[in-house]
This record gives sequence, structure tokens and C-alpha cells, in this order.
Amino acid sequence: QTAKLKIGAAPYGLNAEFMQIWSAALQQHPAVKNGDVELTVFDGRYDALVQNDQFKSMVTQKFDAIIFVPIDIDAGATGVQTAHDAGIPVIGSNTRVNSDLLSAYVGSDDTVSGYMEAKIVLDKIGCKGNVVIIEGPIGQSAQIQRLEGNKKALAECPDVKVLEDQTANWSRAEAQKLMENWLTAHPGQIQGVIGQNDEMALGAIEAIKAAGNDVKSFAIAGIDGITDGLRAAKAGEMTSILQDATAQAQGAMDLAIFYAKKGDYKPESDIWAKYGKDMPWNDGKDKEYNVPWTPVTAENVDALLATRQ
Amino acid sequence: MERLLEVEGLKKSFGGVAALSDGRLELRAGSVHALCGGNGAGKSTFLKILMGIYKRDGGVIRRRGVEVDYASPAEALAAGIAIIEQELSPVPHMTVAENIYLGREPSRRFGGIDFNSMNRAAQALLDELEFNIRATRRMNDLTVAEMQLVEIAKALSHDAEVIFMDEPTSAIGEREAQRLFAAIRRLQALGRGVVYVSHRLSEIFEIADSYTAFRDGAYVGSGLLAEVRRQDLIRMIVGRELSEEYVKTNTPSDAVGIRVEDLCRPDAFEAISFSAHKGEIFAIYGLMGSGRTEIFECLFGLEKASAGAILIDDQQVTIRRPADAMALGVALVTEDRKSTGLNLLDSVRANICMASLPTLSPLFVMNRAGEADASRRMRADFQIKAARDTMPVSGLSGGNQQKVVLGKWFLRNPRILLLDEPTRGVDVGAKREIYRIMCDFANSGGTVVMVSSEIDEVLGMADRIMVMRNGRSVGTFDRGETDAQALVNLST
Amino acid sequence: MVSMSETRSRWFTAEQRRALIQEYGIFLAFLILAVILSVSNEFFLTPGNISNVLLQTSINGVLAVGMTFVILTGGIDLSVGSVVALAGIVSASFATTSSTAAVYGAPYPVVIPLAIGVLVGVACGALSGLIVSYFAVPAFVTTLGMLSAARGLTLIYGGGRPVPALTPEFRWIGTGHVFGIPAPVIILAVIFGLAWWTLTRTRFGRYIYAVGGNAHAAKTSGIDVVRIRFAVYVISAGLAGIAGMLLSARTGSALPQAGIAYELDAIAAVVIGGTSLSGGVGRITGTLIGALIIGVMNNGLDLMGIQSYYQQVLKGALIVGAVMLDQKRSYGA
Amino acid sequence: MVSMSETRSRWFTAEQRRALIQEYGIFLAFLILAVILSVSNEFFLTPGNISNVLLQTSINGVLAVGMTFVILTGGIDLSVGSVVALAGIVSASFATTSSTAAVYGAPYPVVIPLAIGVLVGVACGALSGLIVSYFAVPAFVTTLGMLSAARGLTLIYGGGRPVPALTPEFRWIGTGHVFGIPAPVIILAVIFGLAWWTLTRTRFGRYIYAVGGNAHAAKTSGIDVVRIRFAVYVISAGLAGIAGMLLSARTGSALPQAGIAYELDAIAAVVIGGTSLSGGVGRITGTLIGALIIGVMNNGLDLMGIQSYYQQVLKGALIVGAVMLDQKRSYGA
Ligand SMILES: Nc1ncnc2c1ncn2[C@@H]1O[C@H](COP(=O)(O)OP(=O)(O)OP(=O)(O)O)[C@@H](O)[C@H]1O
Ligand SMILES: Nc1ncnc2c1ncn2[C@@H]1O[C@H](COP(=O)(O)OP(=O)(O)OP(=O)(O)O)[C@@H](O)[C@H]1O
Ligand SMILES: [Mg+2]
Ligand SMILES: [Mg+2]
Repeated sequence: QTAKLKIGAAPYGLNAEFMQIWSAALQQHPAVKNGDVELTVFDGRYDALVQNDQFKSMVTQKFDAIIFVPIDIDAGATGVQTAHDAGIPVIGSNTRVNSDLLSAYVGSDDTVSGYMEAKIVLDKIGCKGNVVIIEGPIGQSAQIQRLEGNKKALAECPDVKVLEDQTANWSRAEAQKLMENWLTAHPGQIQGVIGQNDEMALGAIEAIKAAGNDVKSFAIAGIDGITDGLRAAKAGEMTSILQDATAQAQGAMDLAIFYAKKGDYKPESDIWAKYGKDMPWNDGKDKEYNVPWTPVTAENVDALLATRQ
Repeated sequence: MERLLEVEGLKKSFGGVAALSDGRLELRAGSVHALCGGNGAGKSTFLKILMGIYKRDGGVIRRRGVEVDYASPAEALAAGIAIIEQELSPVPHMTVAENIYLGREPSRRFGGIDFNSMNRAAQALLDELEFNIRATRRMNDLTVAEMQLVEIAKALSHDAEVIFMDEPTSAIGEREAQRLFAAIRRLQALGRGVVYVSHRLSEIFEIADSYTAFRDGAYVGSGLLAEVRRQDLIRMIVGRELSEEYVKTNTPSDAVGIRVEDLCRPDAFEAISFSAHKGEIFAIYGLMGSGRTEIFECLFGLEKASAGAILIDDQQVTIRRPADAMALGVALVTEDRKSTGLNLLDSVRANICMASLPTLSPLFVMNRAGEADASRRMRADFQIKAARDTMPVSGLSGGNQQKVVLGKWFLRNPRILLLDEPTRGVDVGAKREIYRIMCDFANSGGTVVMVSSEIDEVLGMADRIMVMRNGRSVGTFDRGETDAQALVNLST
Repeated sequence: MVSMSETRSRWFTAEQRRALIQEYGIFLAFLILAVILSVSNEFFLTPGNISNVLLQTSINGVLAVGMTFVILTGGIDLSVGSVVALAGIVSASFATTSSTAAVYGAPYPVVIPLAIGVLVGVACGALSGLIVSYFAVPAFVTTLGMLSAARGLTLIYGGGRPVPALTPEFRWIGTGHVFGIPAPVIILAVIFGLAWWTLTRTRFGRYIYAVGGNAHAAKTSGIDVVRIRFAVYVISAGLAGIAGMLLSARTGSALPQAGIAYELDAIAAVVIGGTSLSGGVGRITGTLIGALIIGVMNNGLDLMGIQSYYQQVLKGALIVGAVMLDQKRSYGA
Repeated sequence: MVSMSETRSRWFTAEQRRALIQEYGIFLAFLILAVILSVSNEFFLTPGNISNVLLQTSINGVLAVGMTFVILTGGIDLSVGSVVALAGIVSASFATTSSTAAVYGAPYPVVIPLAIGVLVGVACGALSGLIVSYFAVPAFVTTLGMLSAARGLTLIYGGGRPVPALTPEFRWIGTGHVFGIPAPVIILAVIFGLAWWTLTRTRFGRYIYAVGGNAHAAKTSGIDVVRIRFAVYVISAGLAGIAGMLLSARTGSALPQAGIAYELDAIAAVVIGGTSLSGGVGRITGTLIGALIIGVMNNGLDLMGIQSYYQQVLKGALIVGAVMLDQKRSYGA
């Protein structure tokens, strides 16, 4: 047996649940579990520069491949360049990087999810009435793209008015305060809440409950499919669009091993089987792998919850 | 009589420098014991060790014959010892009453403080001492002198058997000092023991009955004051013969150095006019709160006068900031060295140079050799006792800190010197030296205006004396035209 | 004697003036802010919104009360945000019905998680307090260390995941009402009342001022300075524990990333309220007004629908403006 | 005379001991940390990694140097993180080849964006400085306001989006090398050298210590306290402007959310380095060591592959531990 592969993962930050699920999925990858791969996860601490520095550390330590989730689409390019100069392949995951030096990218198109969630809300209110949008941190690519998707869906419903549109920085507590204030400023007028992630949608739900309103009379949607979001979906309080962190992570891992071994590798994760023709492996030749979004429904919610045990 | 306190061989050093090598003291009940010594002799260190503020390096302390070791002031207080520290240490934003009863607040039911009875008790105490201070005032509104009175009241309120008084009168006036003495006599009658530190020898002979002298951190002698001559005591303190305490060598000229005309500041002083000549030492005498300090503050641009004129070399001048005054050759030695005189955190050298930085850095870059040289000169001139001149001034004895302030202003080579209580806390030897420097300064054409509460000093050094009462001038007298009794009578 | 009474009357005015400046100055700023907001937005003064503002102020208010104790001694506590998260998640794990995130046997009767939340805070505070008071490590460094460590422990404890599905009894402290008043507001009121009484009426309170005003004087007066310094960190972190539980109860699940940067708002409330960062001066009533100013500002700008970028600029200007109105504090206060 | 020279030699030792405690105490802590890391990781002492550590320290180092000036006067500057972002994005907009994010005519020759970055910082600093020094608003409140306002302006200026595609000349200041040494390290070295010289060798430096030690005494000594206080905020924010450009140049695009919480690391470096938050005491060399301790810690823990949650706990403990080793500072320092 040859020496272990040293693979580094550089997610932008580990304090929130989504990236936690993502990095846990990496640890669960068969190649990591059976010891073929020695995995190190670097916490980017939500700072482009920290991520940059971690690339330098990984180059110093001669990693064989790097899985990268940048905090920002442009700022990530420098790190990729650093690794490329040292001959280390970099696989993107979850968030794109503006760099053609990326060996491959496994992610989901945020404009699609933005469109999907807005569409669900709009359909539920019958394409007319008032909605509010709770956005992620302004300037982050997920926020930009999800907003783009939101807007695309809203354009299809000219009778819908966006009453408020503000950032809550992905935070449940901030979204809760925001929604409390909006409910006061627009009493009885808000019919739909487009939360750009589940956390913020959940904050809105709490605010609605606290104000003594019936959550089910609101159309609320979020993105990511975090555990609390799944539970709320199961209770019929909101709709969530599942972003498959496991597929993004394990797909990227397979590609990382594939590039580290210079093509001499067959994928070991079962995600390829799960998505089948929706996301084919194609002998690792693709530059981009698009993990499909899955709306959380009454049918699949229990199965999804079961994976979070 | 019983011995309240016996101390032998007390030792203490700071950072390898011995502050105290052999401290000894014997205090009997009903005795007022003067602890004498030059600046930096180790008196304050000695008292702080007894109070549990510092830890001793060696030596024996016996309280009523029992060996003790106080780890904190709380333990010393509990053992019936109280202290008036040399450096005033108020809690600034609390009231006078709260300061006096800090740590011993009377409580009500449910653990609350009984503010009413506390204020009443504090007021009663202050009234009994005839200190004119309201118990509900805040400490940071008080003048240094008033703070000193509060510290005195606080120590007395402890009803302690042994009270240390470290230069309690250095900041207060004659009248208040007499009230303190009255209180001390009452304590004496009750069989308490007082250890009294002061550089004013007349005071020591007036109030104390026995003495112990330290020099350079070691015991040099003790005895009854009735059995020692002033000359001998001085020799013990400074280690050499000192013939006369006040030596005056300056001669006033006819040229006016600074003239003040009808200067007014509401709530402080009214219609003050005087002129001090070149070569003259002009003194302003008055009781506490008579407005002397405020005059200086207006002359130096720290406060604004509401009316009146200031003339220097017969030119009318406007002074808005200290920098203006300094540019005109005026220097001010402030009375409160801790708050306006020194940067306690910085070194002796930096403090000496603090008012002369532009001259010491003609091209913005500091002339470091110049700084070192300036510091060396001033330390020699004023006999500043410091281990190194790079040590923080906070580590200096009180008197030596005062000398640093003097050095800082003399370094500027001013033309007009305003001195507010210039010899506060300075020992007899160094005082002589300061007087000599003042005279030399005057002789070389400088003008000195001095505020002092020490009558001997005013009478001994001034060419003319202006007496203040309640913010007004009540007359100016030539040297020899007046005496101590007359001054006191005029000022009250 | 005439001059005496004259002087006395002058003193009195000075004293009154100080009180006016120190306390009512910032109160005035608060009133002006409130008037502007109520004129420019019809909803601002509705009972529902007032209740909102109070509710939204409650957590920062609880933290700011604790912070006042620390700052009055001349210290600072940067760790409260992290302690909020740690206490929130640990207590929640004793009050959750979720099978994955609970500790064995959960949910426990509500007093157990509540007690544990406070205890977690107190333990953090005791450690910080020990290091600051006994080992004389600067408070800034100590509590910055605790900020990092407590956040790490939070993430380790919960595995980086939230603790959801809290019992209704536990959630009541965040969402319940008594006579129409939200429970967190009542909790803040009680805590504030106790703090006010402690600081103004008890020896312990006066000792806090004394230690902050002049530690040397306090020590020579026989006060155990080390113990007082220790105690204030315990109080601050204990209240942060309570705030953490309020937050979990309000959001419905305990999040490991909760409370980030809460220390800034808490310190801001204290300083806006007129308490000096160098210790010894300040009033807890000022802190309450400071917290209300921050709360009203956030609420009002949201109500007016001002865009978030501009909100940030405005908030900055308003904070400084409010304190400027409260003019002529001496420098450095 | 014998005793005299004896005493002198003893003094000398005392001085050395004090210097050891004050400066080398923290240096010792730094060495211990470095030794532990080099023993436990083979890569730590490689030239490449040393260069990495220095590079990673450069931005915090630049901020910490500015912060030292402010803290020495007894102030504080919380706004540096936001100023980093504002200066970073404004300067970048003059140096980008992207058609959407650029100002008209961009990219300009590299000196233009560089000058603009510094100017933006200086402008922010001048405003803060004016409010702190002239209007005597507490520095904490003023710079907290600036923290919020500058962040808002950053978002408004860039419309919330990053400014990408910076010219290679502009990027050089972040990514270039001179004789194998990274450009930011050289920039830090120059800034540090200038600051050291200013603080220890010039009149202005003496004024800063005097104002921080006792502003009242400084004023009485004819020092223009208001001007000095004003100047230090300009210096701090000006350096933050430089740090912002270094950051943009290093990351290759200017992000509106850059620099969040950078003030904490900068203040930590200063305080770990032995400078007192109450002003008047401290050394710039200590600040450099403080910044290096933080940099080495972050780098070393990442190198050792310690899991991020545990890293946070360790970092907290290490910061406090380092300062504890540097024992016997008096309380509150
Ligand atoms: N904290 C300290 N650090 C360093 N040296 C100190 C410290 N305190 C006192 N010293 C030194 O100890 C010596 C004795 O000082 P002390 O204050 O006891 O003198 P003193 O007799 O009270 O003088 P004075 O009459 O001027 O008040 C001085 O040389 C002083 O420099
Ligand atoms: N902070 C203050 N608040 C109220 N009154 C004050 C204050 N400071 C000084 N005063 C008053 O101003 C007048 C002049 O005080 P000043 O300090 O100038 O007197 P002084 O003659 O120098 O006395 P001292 O010997 O105490 O220095 C007094 O009536 C005093 O009570
Ligand atoms: Mg003394
Ligand atoms: Mg006076």
C-alpha cells in the first residue's frame, strides 16, 4: 500500500450547522474511514485572509489535494493560485471560485434555489399580495445569487409587492427581531416570507408565533435543509429546499482523491448512485458537478431527519 | 507606661534597592512620637509596613508586647491601628462621608446602608474638628487641603489606639493645623499613641513629646524632645551641621517683573493687584481657600480671569493656555504634584524634561544626551534621591517627588517663577538648598511669586508679603514690617 | 457665616448640575430620539411596539447590568457573548425533547436546566474572576481568552449543532407573558431592581465603586479588593448565563453561534449610560437608558424601513450624537 | 565610594530585571510557544513557514502599531476593522480592471489608489479624533460609532459587492517579494521602525506618553493635549487604511465584509505586549511580540491540524497563559 493521501478541507467557517454537516460528511467518506486518506479540516473563521493563509500552510505541509469552500467567489482565487503554483489540485465545493485553475467544482446553483423557494412562497399566496425577503450577509455570493433567483421568481408575479428587504446575516436571532419589527410596521399585511436560509426563516416563524399569529397562514420558505428546518417543514410551518451538503462534500472528496492519484481512482461515495443520471461521475472528467436541490416534502422529510441522528 | 508598639530591625527593599535597612521605634501610650528624617529616609515605608500595606523583608513588630505580622491593612485596622497616608488617596466620586466610613458603613435592616446616620456622624465629626467641610460633598470637588482634612477626620474616626500621621499638615493651613493639634492632644489625654511625621520642625517641637530619627533607611537616634536642641535634631536628620534655616541673599531691583491689575474671577478672588520686581521674592499668604491658587491658575492660563490685566516687563499680555505663559517665560510649580505636577507612571528623567521638550528637541528628534544631562543637573541641584533616573517617579519618596516638580520648572530657565507651596513635604536640608536656588534665581534677574501656608517660610524668605482673606487682598507688607501674629490676625 | 451659606448654596447647584448632566443628559437624548421616532412612524408608540422594544432590549439589558458591575471596578468583560452561547446550549440540552441533542434523561423539570444555565455562567465568571483578581492578568486579555474558550466549548458541547425542541416550560421564560408583559421584560426588571439596590444601597455596591475609584484607598480601608473584583465577574457571567437561556427560549433552540459580538452592545449601553470605562463613576439607571437607546434605535430604523447599509451609518452617528448631547462629561469618562 | 559603586551595580541588576520582566517576560512566553511548536511540528521552523507566519502577522501588526499609539494616550480605537474594509474597497475601486466595480477611468496608476486608501483612513481617523479630543466623547463610544458607520459606508460604496480583478501593480504590495521577503512584511517592518523611532526618539512620542500618563499634568506643562489626542486617531486609522489595502491586495479582491473583529486582535496584541489600557505605559516592541504570539498561535494550531473547536479553547488558554507568564504586572495594566 502506498503512503496515505493528505487531503485538506478549507471551509469558510464551522460555527453554523450547514458547514458542520458538510465537514462531518467528509469524515464519513469511505476513503477517510478506511484510512486511505488523512483528512484535515481548516476552519476559515469567516475571513478570506485566514483562508488564504491556510492555503499557504497546506502548501508548506505538502498536501496532496485541497477541498475548498471560499467565503467569497473572487477572494478565493488567490488561494487557488497558491496551491496551483505548488502543483496541488484544488476541488471547489458549495461555493464557486472565480478561477479557471480549479480542477473541478461540486456545488449547487444558488440562483436555482433562490428561484425555487420564492416560487413556492408565491405559489402559496396565489401570486399576489405582500412578501418580505430576509437576506444573507450582503455581498456574499450565496446572498447575491439567491437574491437573483428570488427576483426572477418575483418578476413572474408582478402583483406581488416586496414590503421589506433586509439582511439578517444568516442569523436566527437577528431575523427574529427584524420580523418582530416588520409585523409591527405592516400589521396584517405580510403574507409571505422568503428567507434566504433556514435559520432566518425559523427566526421569522418564532416572531410570528410570539406576535400571536398563526404560522400556517403565512407562506414561508428557507434554503439548506438544516435539522430545525426539516422539523419545521414536517410541522407544516415552512418549506425548505435541501442543499445536499453530503453530496457536495463527498463528491468533492472523490474528485480530490481522483486528482491526487492522477486519475487512477473510482469514486467510493454512494452519492453518485443516489443521484444517478442527475449527476453522473463521467469518469471524473467534468469541470462542474451540479448537485440537484431537493424540496423537502412530507414524503421525504422523515427519511432526511433520520440521516441527522 | 505601656508600650503600644515596638519595632526592631525592620527591613524593606524595592527591586534590590534598600529603602529601609534598620527601622526602629518604640511608642508608649499617651505619647506623640515624632518620626524624623530626610526625604527618602524611609519613614513612609516604615509606616506602610506597620500598616500592612507593604510586606517587610525582615524585622520584628510587637503590638503591646505580642509579635504581629499584618498581611493587609484590614488586619492592622482590626488591631487598632489607623493611618493618614502621605499621599492623599481619596475615592474621587464618593462623598466625604462615604470616604470617611469606607469599609465601616453603618447598616440598616436587610443589609442596606444607613446613609442618613452615616452623613450625620460624618458631619458631627467634621464639626467637632471645626473643619469647614460638608459631609455630602464629593471628594473630587475638594481642594487638596480639604482632602487632607478629610483624611485626618477619617483616621480619627477609627477610634484607633495607634494613629500614624504621615505629614498631615503639609497641605493645610495654620488654622487647620491648630485644630489637628487640638485633636491630637485629646487623643493623648485618652492614652492613645500617635506617630507623627513632619518636616516642619516647629510643629514637632510644639506637638510631640519624643522622637526617633532615621537617616538613609536606618535608625540614628531617639529620645525626648525636651532633651534635644533643634540644631542637634537637624544634624541627626541631615547628617551634617546646618547653621541657619533661612538664608536670604537676594536683593530686589526696581524693575517690575510681573504686574497684576484688578484681576477678578467670580467665586474665587476679586480685584487683586500687585507687582513683583525682578530680583524679588514676593509672597502671598492666606488661609486655606483664600484664593491664592486660583490667582496662579489665571496667571498661567489654566483658568480664565473675568476682568483685569497682566503685565510682564510692562507689556500687557494675554495668556489663554499654559503654553502662552511658558512662551512669556513664566513657570508654575503647582500645589498638587500628584494631579497636575507629575506623570507618576513615567521616569524621573521624563518628568524633569516634560515642560522643556521643544528646547530638548530642536529638530523634533529628542536630544537624548541633552535629556540625560538636564536630568542629572536637576537631580544634583535639588538633591533628588532616586535609585536611577529611569525609575518611575511613583517610586520616589514624597519629598523627592516634590523636588522633581521643582526641577522640571527650573530647567526651563524661566524669568518669572510662580511657586505654589514649593516646599511641601521637603526636608530641612533640601529646603535650605531650594531657598538658595530661589535666591540665586532672583539675583540673576528673575522674579519669584510664592504662595505658602508655612508662616516661617513666608517670613524667612519673602521681601514683601501680600495677605489674602476670602479672595481679597488685605494689604501688602515689607519684610520686617510684620510678624507671625500679625499675619495670622490679618488673614482670619 | 453669610459667606458660608452662600458657598453652600453654590455647592448645591454644582451638585444638582452634575446630577442633571450625568443622568438626565442621556435621558434627554433618549427622549429626543423617542420623540423623533414617534413623529416619523405611526407604529412606534403603539403598545405592541413598545412591548417589542422592551423585549428586544431585555437580553442586552441583562448583559449590560452585569457589565456595569464589572466596568464600575475598572474592568471589562468581553466574554459575555460566548457565555451566552455556552449557557444557552448547555441548559437547553437539559430541556430538549429532541432525542439526539439531549443529555441522558432530558427533558428535566424546568428548574434543573435553569439552575444549570446560571451555574455554567457562574463557573465561567469564577474562572475569569480568579485570573483577573488573583493573578492580576489584565481583564481585557483574560476575558478575550474566555471569549475564545467558551465559544470553543459551546461548539464542542453541541458538536457544532443547535439544540432544538425545547420544552414549553423552558420556552416560557422567553415567550411567556404576565399580565400582558413579556416574561423577559419582567426578568430584566427584577434583575435591574436588584442591581440598583445592590449598587446604591448595600455595602457591596459601595465597595464596587470604591475599588473602581481608588483601589489603594479601598484596600487601606480594609476592603478585600481581590474578592470584590472576583465577585463582579461572577455576577456578569452569571447574568450572561441567564441571558443565554432567555435567548434560547426566545429563538426556540440553542444555537452554537448565538451571542457573537453581544459584548459590544452591552459595553456600549454601559458607556452611553455615562459609566466611565476607567471605573468608579456611573449609574445603573444610565445603563438601562443606554440599553433602551440601542434597542429603540434598532427598532425604529427597522420600522422606518431604512435600508440596512444606511441604518449602520445612522446608528453610528446616533450613538455618538446621543453621547455628545450628554455633553461636558470630563474627558475619558 | 565603595558602597556607592556597589549600589550602582545592584541598581543595574534591578534595571535589567525590570526590563526582563517588562519586555522579555512576554518575549520569553513567545519563545516558549515557538519552541513547543517547532518540537511538535516539523514544518514550523521551515523558511517557508516562517515567511508565512510573518506574512500572516503583517496586517494585524500594522493595525496593532496604530492601536499602540491610541492606547498609550489612554484611548481605544474599535473602528479599525471597518476602516480596513472601507479603505480596502475604495482604493480597490481605483485599481480594478473590472468594468462594473471601478470608478470612472480606473485602473489608475498604482500611486493613486494607494494614496486614496491612506486618505480614506486618515479622514475616518480625523473625524473620530475630532470627536474624541475636541468634544471629549469617550473613545469607546466614538470609535464604536465609527465601526458601524464605516461598515455602512463600505457597503453603500460597493453596493454590497466585492471589487475584484485588481491590477498586478496594486496586488504587488500584498503578494510581491523583495529579496525573497514578502512585501507586506517589509511594509510592516518599515512602519514598525518608524513607530519605534517616533515613540522613543521624538518629541511627539514623549507627548503621547505624557498625555496618557497624566493629561492634566501634560496640559500644565504646556502640551497641546487636544492635538496629540487627535493625532493618534489619525495615525491609527491611517495605518488601518494601509492594512486595508494590504488585505485587498493579498486576497485579490476587496470584500465589504473584510476586517470584521480585527480590532480585537489588534488590541489583544497591544495588551499582550504589556501596554496598559489606561495609557501612559507600554512599548511598541511589546506590541510586535504580542502580534507575533497571536500569529504564531494561529499558524501553529492550524499546522498541527488541531480541530477548530479545540483550537478556540486552546487559543483562549494560550493568550491568558502567555500574559500570566509575563507575571507581576500590577493590576489593571
Ligand atoms: N514603590 C517603591 N518603589 C521603589 N522604591 C521605593 C518605593 N517606595 C519607596 N521607595 C524608595 O524607598 C526610599 C524611602 O522612601 P520613603 O517614601 O519611605 O521615604 P520618606 O522618609 O517617607 O521620605 P519623604 O520625607 O520624602 O516622604 C526612597 O529612596 C524611595 O525611592
Ligand atoms: N472644586 C471647587 N468647587 C467649589 N469651590 C472651589 C473649588 N475649588 C476651589 N474652590 C473655592 O475657590 C476658592 C479659592 O480656592 P483656592 O484653592 O484658590 O484657595 P487657596 O488660597 O489656594 O487655598 P489652598 O491653601 O487650599 O490652596 C475657595 O473659596 C474655594 O472654596
Ligand atoms: Mg514619606
Ligand atoms: Mg492653594
